[in-house]
Amino acid sequence: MSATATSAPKSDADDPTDSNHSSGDITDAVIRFAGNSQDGIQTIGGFLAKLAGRSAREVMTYMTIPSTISGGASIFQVHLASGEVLSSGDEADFLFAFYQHSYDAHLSSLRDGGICIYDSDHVTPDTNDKRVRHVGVPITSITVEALGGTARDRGKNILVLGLVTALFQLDRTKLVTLIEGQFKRKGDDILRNAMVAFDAGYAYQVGDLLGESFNLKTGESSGADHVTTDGNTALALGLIAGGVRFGAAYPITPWTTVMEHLRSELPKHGGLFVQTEDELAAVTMALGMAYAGHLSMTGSSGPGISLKMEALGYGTMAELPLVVVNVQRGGPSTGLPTSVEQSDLLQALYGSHGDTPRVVLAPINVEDCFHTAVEACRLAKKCSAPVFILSDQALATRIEAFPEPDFESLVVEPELALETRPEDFVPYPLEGETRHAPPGTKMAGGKYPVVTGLEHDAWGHPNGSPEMHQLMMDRRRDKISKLAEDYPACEVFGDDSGDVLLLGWGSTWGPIREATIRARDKGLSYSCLSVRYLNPLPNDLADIFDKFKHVVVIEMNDKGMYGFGQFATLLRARYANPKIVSVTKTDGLTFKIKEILQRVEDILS
Amino acid sequence: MSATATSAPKSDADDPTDSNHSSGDITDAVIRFAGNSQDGIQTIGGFLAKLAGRSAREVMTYMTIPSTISGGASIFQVHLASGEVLSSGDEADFLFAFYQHSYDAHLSSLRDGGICIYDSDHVTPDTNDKRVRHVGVPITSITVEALGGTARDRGKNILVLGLVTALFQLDRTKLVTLIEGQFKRKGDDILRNAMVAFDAGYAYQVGDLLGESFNLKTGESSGADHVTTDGNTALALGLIAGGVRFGAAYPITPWTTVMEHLRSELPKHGGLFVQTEDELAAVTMALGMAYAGHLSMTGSSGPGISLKMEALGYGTMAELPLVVVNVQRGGPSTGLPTSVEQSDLLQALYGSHGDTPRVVLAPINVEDCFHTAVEACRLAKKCSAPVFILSDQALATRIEAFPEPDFESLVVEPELALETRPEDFVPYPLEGETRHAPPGTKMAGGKYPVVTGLEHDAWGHPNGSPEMHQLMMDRRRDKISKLAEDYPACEVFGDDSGDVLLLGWGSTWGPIREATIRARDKGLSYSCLSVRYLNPLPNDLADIFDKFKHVVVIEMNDKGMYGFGQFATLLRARYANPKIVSVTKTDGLTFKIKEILQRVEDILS
Amino acid sequence: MASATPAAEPEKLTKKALTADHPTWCPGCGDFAVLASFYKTLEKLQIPQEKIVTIAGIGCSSRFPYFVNSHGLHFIHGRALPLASGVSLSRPDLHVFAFGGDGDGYSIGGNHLDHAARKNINLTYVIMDNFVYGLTKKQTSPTSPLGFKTKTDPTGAIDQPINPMKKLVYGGATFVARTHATQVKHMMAMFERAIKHEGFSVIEVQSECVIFYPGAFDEGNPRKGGEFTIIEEKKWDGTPEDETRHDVSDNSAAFALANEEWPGRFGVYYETDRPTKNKLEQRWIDETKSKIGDASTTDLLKKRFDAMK
Amino acid sequence: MASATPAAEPEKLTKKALTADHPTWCPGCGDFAVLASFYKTLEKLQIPQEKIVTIAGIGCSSRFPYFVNSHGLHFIHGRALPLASGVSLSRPDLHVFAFGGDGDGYSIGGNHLDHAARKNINLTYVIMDNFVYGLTKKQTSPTSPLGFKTKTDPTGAIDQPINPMKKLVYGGATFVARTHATQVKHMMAMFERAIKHEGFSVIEVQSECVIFYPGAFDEGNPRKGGEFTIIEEKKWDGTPEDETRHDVSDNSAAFALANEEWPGRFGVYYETDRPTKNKLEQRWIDETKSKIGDASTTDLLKKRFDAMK
Ligand SMILES: Cc1ncc(C[n+]2csc(CCOP(=O)(O)OP(=O)(O)O)c2C)c(N)n1
Ligand SMILES: Cc1ncc(C[n+]2csc(CCOP(=O)(O)OP(=O)(O)O)c2C)c(N)n1
Ligand code: SF4
Ligand code: SF4
Ligand SMILES: [Mg+2]
Ligand SMILES: [Mg+2]
Repeated sequence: MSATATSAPKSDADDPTDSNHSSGDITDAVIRFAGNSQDGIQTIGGFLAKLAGRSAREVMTYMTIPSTISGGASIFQVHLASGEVLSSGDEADFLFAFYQHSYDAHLSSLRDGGICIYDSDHVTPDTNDKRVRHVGVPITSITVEALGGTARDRGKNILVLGLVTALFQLDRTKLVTLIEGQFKRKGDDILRNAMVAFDAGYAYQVGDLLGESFNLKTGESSGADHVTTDGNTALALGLIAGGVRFGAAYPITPWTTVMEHLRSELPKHGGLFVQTEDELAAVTMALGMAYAGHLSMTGSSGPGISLKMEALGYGTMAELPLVVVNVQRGGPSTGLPTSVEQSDLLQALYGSHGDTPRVVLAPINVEDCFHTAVEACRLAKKCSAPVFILSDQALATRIEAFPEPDFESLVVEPELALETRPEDFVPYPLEGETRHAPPGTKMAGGKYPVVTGLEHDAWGHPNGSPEMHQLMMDRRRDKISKLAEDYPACEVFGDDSGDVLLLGWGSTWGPIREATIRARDKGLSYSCLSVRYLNPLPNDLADIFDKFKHVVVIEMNDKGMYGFGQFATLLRARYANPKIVSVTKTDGLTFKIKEILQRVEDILS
Repeated sequence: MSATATSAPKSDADDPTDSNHSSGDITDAVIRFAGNSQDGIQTIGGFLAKLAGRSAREVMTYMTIPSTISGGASIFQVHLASGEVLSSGDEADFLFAFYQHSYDAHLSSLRDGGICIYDSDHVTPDTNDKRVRHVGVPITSITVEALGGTARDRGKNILVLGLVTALFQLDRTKLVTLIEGQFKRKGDDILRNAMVAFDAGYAYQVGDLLGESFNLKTGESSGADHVTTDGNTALALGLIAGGVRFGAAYPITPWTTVMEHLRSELPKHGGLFVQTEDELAAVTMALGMAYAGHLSMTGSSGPGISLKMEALGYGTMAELPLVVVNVQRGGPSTGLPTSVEQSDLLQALYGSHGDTPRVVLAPINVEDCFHTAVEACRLAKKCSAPVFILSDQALATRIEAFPEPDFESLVVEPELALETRPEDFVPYPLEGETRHAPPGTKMAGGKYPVVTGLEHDAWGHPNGSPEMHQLMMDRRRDKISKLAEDYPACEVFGDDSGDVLLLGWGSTWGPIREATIRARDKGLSYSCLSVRYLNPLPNDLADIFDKFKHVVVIEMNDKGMYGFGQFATLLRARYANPKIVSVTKTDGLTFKIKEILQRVEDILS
Repeated sequence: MASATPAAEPEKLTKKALTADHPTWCPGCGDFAVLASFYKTLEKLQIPQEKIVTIAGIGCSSRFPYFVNSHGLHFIHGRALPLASGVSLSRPDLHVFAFGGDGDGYSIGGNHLDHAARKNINLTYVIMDNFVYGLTKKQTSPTSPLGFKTKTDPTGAIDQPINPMKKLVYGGATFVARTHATQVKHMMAMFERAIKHEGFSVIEVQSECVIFYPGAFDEGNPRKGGEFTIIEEKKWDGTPEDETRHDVSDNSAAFALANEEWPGRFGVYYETDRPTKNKLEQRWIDETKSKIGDASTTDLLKKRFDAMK
Repeated sequence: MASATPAAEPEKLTKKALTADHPTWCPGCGDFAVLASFYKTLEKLQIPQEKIVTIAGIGCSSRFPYFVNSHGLHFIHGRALPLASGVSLSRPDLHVFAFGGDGDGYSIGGNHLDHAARKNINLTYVIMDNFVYGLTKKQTSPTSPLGFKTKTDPTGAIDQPINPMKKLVYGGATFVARTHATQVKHMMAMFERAIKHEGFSVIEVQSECVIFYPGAFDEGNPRKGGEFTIIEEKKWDGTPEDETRHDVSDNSAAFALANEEWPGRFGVYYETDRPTKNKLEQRWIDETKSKIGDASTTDLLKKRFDAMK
C-alpha cells in the first residue's frame, strides 16, 4: 500500500456501500496469492492486471513457477497502484493463502500490519502471530457449495477474484466483461460456473469480517485504455512492428512464448516462423532468411543461445541483419530455468570465437520490450549485423499496463530489394554501408556475389591477405561503434550530479528507480540511469560519470573473479575508472528496494 | 644473421675447407624457402630444425599454408642460431626462390645485403636490384640430371638441403643420419634417390659462386640432444604426461594434429581418443569420460570451440575436470583457418551463458606447450572444472628445439578412485574441494549421487532456492579464484621497474622479448612479462604494474569498440588503471620486432 | 578410505534400494510405469547397484536419473548419448543406460542417435515417446502426428513426423524394440532382452503425456480396447507357420515392419550380433600393448621424445 | 535503381555465363565433373541465372558456390541445409541448391538432413561423397569403409560406416538418387530429374579424392572396368519383365536396394509426391489472410493490442 496508508487504512470517510464496515482510500496495494499452480491463481492475477489497464491504474505482477512438471506450489503477486508501479513490491500488503504450505511459506512476505486472508478449510493460522491481521474464509467449501459436486473446488480462483473485487471496491462491471470475454469461448457452462463463483465471492463480504474494505483509487493521468500484457508478448509484437516477417527457433523456457506468438501472428502478416530441430538449425535458418533479403530473427534462452554462437559469428562476418532475442534465465548450464538472472551480457558480446562486434540492447520494462524490439530491427538493418536483445525471465512473464504505442510513427513495412544492381556494385565497400544483393537480384555487371564466412574483399571474395583482413576487421568494428553517434542522450533520473549514480540495465530499472526515489526521500544525493544500449555503449556516459562521486552498477549476475558484475566489467574496461563499483547478486530473485539501498550503503561505507 | 654479422659476413679467418672461397663464422641465420607446397620445402625446414636440435643450436620455424586445397605457393622459414631464438625472424638473411612467383613475392622479405639464391631454370631475377645479392643455381636441371627422367624435379628439396649443408658448413654426417632415418621406411629406392639428390646439392659448391660460405656455429650451452618438434606435438605429449588417457574431438585446422597424435599415442598408454560426429558430441563424450572418473580432454579451433560452449557450461555446473584445448586461428567465423590470431580469449572466459568461471592458460612457446598441458591437467583435477589451454596456429605448426622435459618430476599416473565412499560423503561441500564418486563406487550410506546441470545443493540434489543458488555460485567462483594463491611469481624480464612494461600472453612472447632486448640495447627502459595464467590472473600483477609508467599490452586481436585488445580489456576491468594500454593487430601474421617497437613508440608519444 | 564400510556380502538388489526421490511427473504420466518396469527388471537381473548408471538429457522423461537410486547424470538437452558413450567406452565395467523423450532423442539429439548406433556403443537407450514436448508445455515434437494442435502449430502439425522405428532400424542399432507404457510385462521383457544384448540396444516406449496429449494412443490403445499386436518371432522350428514369423536378424524385414501403418506392431524389430566399438577399440589397445610390452608412462614418453631428437 | 540496366530480352543461360573462379580443387578431383554436369544441366533447363542459389557448408566439395556464377553462399560446416531451407521457405521464387561432402552432410550435418527431408523442403541437395575428409587432409569420414587407413584411424577405420542410401530413403526425402562423378551423362540425368522434382531431392554422387583416397572405387569402378549397374525403373507396361523392375515409389523396395552389397546400383532409388513444407505453410498463410482480409501491419497490430485492453 502507498505511503498514505502505511498500516491497513481506516478511513474517516462515510461508507458509501451498505456494508457493515468502514472503507478507506488507498493508492497502492501489493497482493500475493499463494496456492498450487493448478488452482489457477495466475488467472486471478491476470484479471486484476487487465482491469488495471482498463482503469488507469498501473500494475506489475510477479509469479513463481513450481519445479514440478505440472502442478505444485506457486505464487502470483500483483502490485496495483494509481500512480507509477516500479516493482512488484518488496513486501505484500495482502496475502491470500490457499493451503497450509502456502501460509507457512509466505506469511513472512507480509509486511507488519498486513492482512492475511486464508482458506479456513485448509489452513490453521498461527493466532499468536500479532504482527499481521488474520481473516479466515472457508474458500474451498463456499466454492463447492456454490458450484456443486462435480466441479469440486475448481473455481476457487474466480471466487477469490469476487472476494477481492468487493474488498477493494473494484469496478465490478468491467470485471464481469473481462470474465465473459475470457470464458465465453470455453462454452456456456463454463462461463455460467465462473459467474456463479465470482458472485459467491463478491457476495461473501469479507470486508465485514475484517471490519473494513479499501477503495483502490483509479489513476488520474493517462486514459483508461492501457494495454495489459507481458514482456514476451510485447517483444513479439515489437518485432513485427519493426519489420520482422521471418524467423526460426526452438522452444526453451522462458523464451518459448515469443516464438509461439510469432508462429501464430506472422501468417497474418504474410510471414512465417519455423520451429526447427534444434537451435543450430534455428539460427542457421534465420540467417538463410536474412540472406534471402528479409529482416529475420531467432531467439532462445541461455543454453540455446550458447548453441547459436558459431553461426552468429558467421552473421558478423557475412554482415547479415539478424535480430537475436535472449530471454535470460538463471545459469550456468540448465541452472534455474524459471528464475531471473542477467548473466548473459558478456556472452552476447564475446560468445563467438574471433572478434565479432555485435549490437546489444536491453529493455527496461514490458512496454520497453516493444520499443526495444523496434529499435533492434532498425539497427540490424542499419549495420547489417546480428543485434542482441537481452530480455529476462522476470520481464518475460510479468504483466504491466502501458499506453498503446504510436504505431503510425513506429511501424516499418518490410521490403525486399530485388532491383538490378549496377556494374559498380560491391556488397562490402571499404567506406560506406553494407548492401547485399539478395538472390533473385540481377547483376548488371554479370558477376554474381558469393557470401562467405572466410575473410574476403569488398566484393565478398575470399581474401586472406594481411592487409585485407585488417581492413575488414576495421570495417566490421567501425560500422558498429559508429551507431553510438545517433543514440538519444542518456537521461539521468534525479539530479544530473551528486554523490551516487545507481546504474543498471534491463529489468532492474524499476527497483533501481524506486530505490533512488526512496533514497532521495531520505535526503540522500542519489540519481540513477539505465543503459539500454549495452554495445556499443553511449558516448555520453563519461561525462555523466564525471558528475558523480560514485557509480554503483546494480545487476543480477555474479561478481566474478575480481568483484565486478558483467556490465561493471565492461564499463571499467572502457573507462578504467575505479569509482565504478558493483552490486551484484545471483539468487534468482529480482532486487528488493531495501536490498539495493542496503547494499549500496555497505559498499560505499 | 646475428648482430656480429649484420651484413653478409666476410671473415678474416682462413678458409678451413678446400673450397675456392672464403668462410666466416656466423651465429644466427634466417633462411626462407619459397616455392610450392608440393615441392616439399617443409621437408628442408624440418631437417634443418632437427639438425639444430642435435647440434645445440636453437631454431624457430614459420610456414604459410596455401589457400588451395593441395599444392599452391607456400613458404617455410627457418631461424637458426647458436644463441636463443625468440622469433622466426622479421627479415630473411637468405632466400631460396624456386619460381618466379616465389621470387617476386618474397624478395622484399630479404634484408638489405641479404642473399637470394634462385632457381635459374625458373626465375629471371631483377639484376638492377642492388639491395641484395643474387646467385642463380639451376636447381631444377641439376635435380633432373642427378635423378634421371621419371622423378622429374621431385627431389629438388633434398638437393637444396645439400646446397644449404655445404653453404653453412653444417654437420653432414648428422644430416645423412637424419635423411636415412626419414626415408628408410619409404623403401630403398626412395632413400637412394634422396641421397643422390643430397650429394648433388652438397657437391654443387654454391659457396664458390657466392665467393664465401658461412660457418653457422653450434651453441655452447646445453647438450646436443635437444628435442625438435612443433607445438601441437608437444601439447599432445604434455597432456599424456599430465595424466590424460581419454578424450574426444572432431577434426579442424589447426587443432587436428593434436587429436591425431592422441589417437595414435593413447592406446600405448591403455587409453582411447574418439573421433566423434561433431564438436557437440566431442565435448559431451569427453564430459562422459570425466564423469566416469578419468581426467579427460577435448579440443578444437575457433568454430568448433563455439559449438562446445553449452556443454562446457555443464562442466562448470557439474564441476567435472576437463582440459579444453583451443588452437586459435584467424576469426571471426571461418575466417582465416591457416593464420594466427589470439582472438578467443574473451570467449574462453565468457563464451557460455551464465556465470561460468573457468581457468585459462596460454603457452608461450613450443616447449611451454608441453608444460602448460601438464599444468592444465593439474589444475583441472585440483579445481574439478574445465581448464582452457589457448594455443595458436603459429605455435601449433612451428618447430623449435628444446631440452627434454624432466619426466620423473612431471609425469602423473592417472588413477580411478573407486573406493567405497563413507556415509558423510558429499560431492560439493560448501567448504572444501569437490570430490566425485564416479560410477562403480559403492556408497556406504546407500544413497547414490546424481550429477546435474540444474542448480543443486552440496549433495548434488537439484535445489533452486535463492540461498542455495547464491552459495553455489560463490563456491564455483571462489574455488577458481583461489587457484591464483599457488601460482609461481610472475617473472619480469629486464628491470623490475622502469618506463615501459610490455605485456603479452601466448605466442607473442618471443617477439615481445626480442623487442625488449632491442629497446634495452638502445638504452630504453623497457621490461616485459608474459602472463601464462589468464584466468584467474596472478595476484602479483598490481605490484608489478605499480613500478612502471606504462603498461602496454601486445596481442594479436582486435582493438574492439574502445581501443583495447582482449587481454587489455580484462586487465583494465580488474585494475581500472588507465595506464594499461593496447597494441593490437589482426593481419594474420605474428608480430615483427620493429612493428612492436614502432607501435609502442607511437602509442606513448 | 579409512571410514568406508568394509565390502560386505553382496546385498540383494531390491526395488526399494533402487527407489530414490518421488517422481515430479504428473499423476497418471506414462513414465511412472517405465520407471517401475525398470526397477523390476534390474531387481530380476541383480545388476550390482553401484554399476548401474542412468543418464538423460532434458525433458519430463529425462528426469529419470533422479528417480533411480544408482549413479546417475542429468545432462543437457539432446546429448545424453554421446555422454553415455563416453562413460561406456572408458568404463567397460559399468551398465550404462540412457533415457529421454522424443524431442531429446529424435529432434535435437537425432544425429547422435544414428552415430552411437552405427558405432554400436555398448549401452541401452530407452526413449519415452509421448509425441509432444512435455516439459516445455506442448510444442510439436518430431513424432507429433499431422494435424495435432500444439502451441507451435495452432492449426495442427504440418511437418511429416519421423518414423522412429525406421530411424532405429536404418541407423545401425543392433537391438531395436518397441513397447508401450501400459504393457508392463511386455516392457519388462523388452528391457531384459535389451540389457542382455551386447551392443547398442534401443527401446522405443510409447508413454502417454496425460497433460498435453492425453489419449495419444486412442487408436490402437490397448487400455481402451485398441490393438497391441505383438510381433511373432521366428522359432526356427521348420513349421510352415514359422515362414510368416518375423526374422529379427533381417534388416529389411525390420524396415518393412517399421513401414506398417499406425499403430503397427510391438516387440523386437531387429537384433544382430556385431562387434561393439568398445571391443574393437580394446582390441587395438591390446594389440598395441602386446607389441610394446608393459612400459611406464615415463618410458613411453622418453621413447617418443627420443624419436624427435 | 537509376543506374541499373533496363530489363533486356531474357538472355540465354550458357555454361560460360555460369563459370566463375577456376576451382581450387586438386587436378583430377572428381568434383570437377560434378561442377561441369551442373553447368550443363542448368544450361539445358535454362533457369534464370539470378534465380539460381548455390549454398554449401565447409569441405573441398563445399567450395562449389565459388565456382558457379550465380547467387551463392559458403556457410559453416554441416549447416548448409537449414540455411538453404530458410532461403527456400522465405523465397519460393528461387531455385535453391545445396552442395557438400560426406562429412558435412552425414557427420556434423546428419540431423539437419533428416529433418529437411521429412519436412520436404523444396530444394536440391548434392552430396559429393569421397569417403574421406578431404579439406582437413584425410581423417575418417562416416562413409569411410572399415579398414581404411586415415590419420585418425592409423590402423584402419573401426566404426561401421553409415549407408547413405538407407539414410536418405528412411529420412523422408521425396527424391533420392545415386550417381558417379565419372558418369557425366547419368549424373546430368539425375540432376535434371532432381531439379524438376518438387520437394526435397537428394543426389549422392560418388566423387573421387585423388589425393587422400585415390582408387576409392576400384571395386566396381566403371573407369577401371568395374560395374556401374543402373537401376531399371518400372515402365508400367504390363510386361512380365516389368515385374522385376524397380518401382521408384516403393519405399521398402528402395530400402532393399540400399541394402544391396557394395557397389550397389545407381539411379533413382525413390521418388514420391508429397506436399512440400513450402506449400503447406503457404496454405496456412493464405487461409489466414483470406479470413482476415488484406489489412495493413498497423491495422493488424491495433487489433491485436485492442484485444489486450
Ligand atoms: C539446448 C536446449 N534447448 C531447448 C531446451 C528446452 N527443452 C527442454 S525439454 C525440451 C523438449 C521436451 O520434449 P521431449 O524430449 O519429448 O521430452 P518430454 O518432456 O516430452 O518427456 C525442450 C525443448 C533446453 N533445455 N535446452
Ligand atoms: C565446426 C567445424 N568443425 C570442423 C571444421 C573442419 N572441417 C572443415 S571441412 C571438414 C570435413 C571435410 O570433409 P567432407 O565434408 O567430406 O568434405 P570433402 O573435403 O571431403 O569434400 C572439417 C572437419 C570446420 N570448418 N568447422
Ligand atoms: S507434462 Fe506430460 S510427459 Fe510431462 S510429466 Fe506431465 S504427463 Fe508426463
Ligand atoms: S583433397 Fe581430394 S577432395 Fe579435396 S580437392 Fe583434392 S582431390 Fe578433391
Ligand atoms: Mg516428448
Ligand atoms: Mg568427403
